[in-house]
Amino acid sequence: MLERLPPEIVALLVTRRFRDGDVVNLGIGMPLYCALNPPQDVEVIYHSEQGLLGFGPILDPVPDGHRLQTAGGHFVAPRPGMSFMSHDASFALVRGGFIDYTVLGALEVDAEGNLANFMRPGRLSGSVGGAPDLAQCARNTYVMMTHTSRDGAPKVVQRCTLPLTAARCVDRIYTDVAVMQVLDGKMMVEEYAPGWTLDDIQHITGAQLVASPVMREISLQ
Amino acid sequence: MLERLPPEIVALLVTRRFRDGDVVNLGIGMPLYCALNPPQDVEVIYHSEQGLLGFGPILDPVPDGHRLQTAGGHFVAPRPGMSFMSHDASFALVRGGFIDYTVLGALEVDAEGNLANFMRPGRLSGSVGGAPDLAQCARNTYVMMTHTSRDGAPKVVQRCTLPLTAARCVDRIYTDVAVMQVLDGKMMVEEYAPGWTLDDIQHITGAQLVASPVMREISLQ
Amino acid sequence: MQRRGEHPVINKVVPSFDEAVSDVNDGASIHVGGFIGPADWPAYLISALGRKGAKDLTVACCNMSGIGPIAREQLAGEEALRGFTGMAGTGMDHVTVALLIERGQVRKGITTFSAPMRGSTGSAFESMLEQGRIQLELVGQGTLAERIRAAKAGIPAFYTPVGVGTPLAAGRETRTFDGVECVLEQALHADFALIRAAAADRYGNLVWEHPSSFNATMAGAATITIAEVDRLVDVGDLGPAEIEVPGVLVDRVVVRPPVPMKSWREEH
Amino acid sequence: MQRRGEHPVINKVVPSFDEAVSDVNDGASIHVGGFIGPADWPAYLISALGRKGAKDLTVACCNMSGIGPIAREQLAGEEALRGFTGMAGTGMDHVTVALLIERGQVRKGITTFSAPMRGSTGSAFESMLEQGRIQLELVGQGTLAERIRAAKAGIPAFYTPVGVGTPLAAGRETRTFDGVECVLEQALHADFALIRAAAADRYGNLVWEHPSSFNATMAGAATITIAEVDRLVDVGDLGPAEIEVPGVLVDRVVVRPPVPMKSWREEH
Repeated sequence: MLERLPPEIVALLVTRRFRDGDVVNLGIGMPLYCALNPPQDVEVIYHSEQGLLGFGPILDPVPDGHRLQTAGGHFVAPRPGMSFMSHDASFALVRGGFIDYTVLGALEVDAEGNLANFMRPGRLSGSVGGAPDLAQCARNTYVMMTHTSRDGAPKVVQRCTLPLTAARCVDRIYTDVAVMQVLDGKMMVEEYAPGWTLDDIQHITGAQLVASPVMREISLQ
Repeated sequence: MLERLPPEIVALLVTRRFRDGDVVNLGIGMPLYCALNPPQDVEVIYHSEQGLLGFGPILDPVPDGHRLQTAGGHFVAPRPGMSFMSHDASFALVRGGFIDYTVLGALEVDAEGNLANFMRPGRLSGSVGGAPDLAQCARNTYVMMTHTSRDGAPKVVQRCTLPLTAARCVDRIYTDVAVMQVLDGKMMVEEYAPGWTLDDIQHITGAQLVASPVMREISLQ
Repeated sequence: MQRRGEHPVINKVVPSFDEAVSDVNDGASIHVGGFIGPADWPAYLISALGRKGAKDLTVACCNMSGIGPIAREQLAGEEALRGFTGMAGTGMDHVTVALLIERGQVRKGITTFSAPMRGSTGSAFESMLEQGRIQLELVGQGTLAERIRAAKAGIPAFYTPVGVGTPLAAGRETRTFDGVECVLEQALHADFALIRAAAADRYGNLVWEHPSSFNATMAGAATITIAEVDRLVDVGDLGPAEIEVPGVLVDRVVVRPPVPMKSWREEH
Repeated sequence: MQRRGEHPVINKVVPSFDEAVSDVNDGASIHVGGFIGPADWPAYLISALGRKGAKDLTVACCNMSGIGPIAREQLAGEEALRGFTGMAGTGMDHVTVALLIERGQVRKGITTFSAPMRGSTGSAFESMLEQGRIQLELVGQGTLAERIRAAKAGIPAFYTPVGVGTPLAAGRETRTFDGVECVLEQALHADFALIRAAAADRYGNLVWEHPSSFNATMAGAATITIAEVDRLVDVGDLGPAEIEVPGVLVDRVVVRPPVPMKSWREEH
């Protein structure tokens, strides 16, 4: 049985891309792990949908009476340089291209970079939040999710079947078995979990995989 | 020789329309007289284009180092309740219909309520400022001007010949001889300067005048 | 400082929440601020609208998922309803727009969240939707915020690249600008906006001490904007650069009592 | 407070005005803040751009009327050029975009004022226009502000009722919404924005103590936004609700020297 990476490790693969001054929005679901262990050696500016920019780490425990929260509901510390604004100003930043990285959970992602993450199969109702704007307009849209669903079905697919949140928007997918770049309709494996081969990953993937010219085993070095 | 009203008196006719809480933008030119002698018994909120709302009276003399100015360049006093904003937010208020009265100067106004005030005859260049937005979007667009130009030509005309600032926007015209309501393509005289008849006014007007059912002599009572 | 001594002439302060919403009739369209924390919701205004009972409302609100206080009482007893002070630890135990949904007052919701959040106990909205008793217009947060901002800014419609090729933009016209396909979105105006702010003066000038979220965005995007505030201050106490929403966008101000809010059941 | 002690890792402060505008090349499009008072203009940045001499610029600026310092010196001698401190009594004796116009660096102006103001001594713009040496796009202030705001907000185009039936909307598409005829206006982005603010921190967070006018509107509406500020403060000195423009919209910050600005002739 091949081992899958724990989400804490996947999060490190994502966050090591952040550079000083990058503006980052972390979605709910698995991207939370990026927030739980933010990179310590770079000065990242975290954005939250309701008009919060540059907040500090998640607080645990939460001091009595503390109100500062992210859109995901986590209580966070204030941080020098932080600023507040309205929802329209917050999404003017998003649509205007001022978010360097958004990391979103997903139900399905496909080889065209389409993202489906707001409506579960068989439901009438959805939770779309700010994902359409973030996915479409961030400079880098990353998906972070398990490679397969709880019942083992592929979440990386050739063509999404669930309603799309945003079209042709995903740049990279970080799963518990691989890092894939979505480029020109190809799903290119850049990194794979230790012990896994391209064939192993292809076996649990709904999209045709291609090895990136720089494909290598995941390493935290 | 019939006497014309001094601008100070015309200004009083305009400002007596203001009620508590009204938001008022006063243009450059003759509307300045409204600012020089603001109504004392109502709480009017004055708007200035560059993001200034609720300022106080014009200062004369101007204290050394004082910076607070209107878009017309007059130094004004701060006033409790005053607020500052950006130019886009300021004109969101204008376009959004939050200005109750704008009082603008004009080169020509016509019976359709068209306003021409940004380009003098024979010029290539203009001064349009915020007038297109103010004239089009204020709840009440008033023009305050001399009834005729310096060379005696009518400024109240059947159809403007100068480039329009805004179309079908003027509600009332306050001149040194009459107050006219522009309604359904008619130029209706509501008030006239003491001693003047409708015929006298018609004689120096380029538009066909109609007596308002409530036409009366101007009185400051 | 007031211009006429003891007699302020602009005074938008309304003495009670019930009076503030007394002219919200059946069929009205309403913007409701609030998103995450309890302290960002106009809880008293929502409760007053629940008491008033106006029906067939069209409500735009960022988050319409979760359960209302009635279902919550049934689930967890009255204790879960206490502590509406908007502080950490209260979780979802506060009055949100879900109250109006579970009381059957809402005909249509325009929102970014109608499904239950992961780990939450349910969504009144989704139950009503399955029963065919409510309509849903699901919108992304950026488009919702910009449509509401457009309504107050006198912009009838605008183009955005967001939503192209998804069901969220179904039925919208598209057009390409600089090689990017965009959809045409229309301004979203309402009859009433119910919002929450930290402080106000009698002019209706508003300030926040936390992100103002949809509360500031909705101010002025309705015919009547009603602000529920934690405290009233004198005119002049709020500095001109500090005021986030000028009073000209606000029609009514109601001040929250300093004591914790009672539960829906206690009060009715 | 900094995350890594003595070593700030985000630092947008540039040591000189000349360095701040060093990559403004011929043919660049530039938004320039400033409108009425001397203290609202990025005077040092404009002077630096004058020294750099970049030509064929497309400049958007609220007010491009008036005369520049060169003509003013000829008219009134050097004394009229002193006192650039932005205080009352300095009148129009300050560096505005007119400097770039009279030096022939501007190919096209997008503005709300190109003609001389009543009572002023002239307009460099109008002289150039009569000589066929500059192009004019005259725009109302609301449409200019909204087009620039649209550029930073990712809105490629919007409809407005302003300008319909006037030469200001000549050539624009029109469309009727709710019975009101509107024109389609497009976002106005630039390569550089030169703006002025009261204070900044090293993140580029900006605050104003007076109406921020086009200075705040233009922040972020260009590929590179450069802010000229009266003073630099520590990160954390500006409160989160106080910051009007967040640093993510600002690329470079340059601090004005505390001494009065020299005249153009004195310096060159």
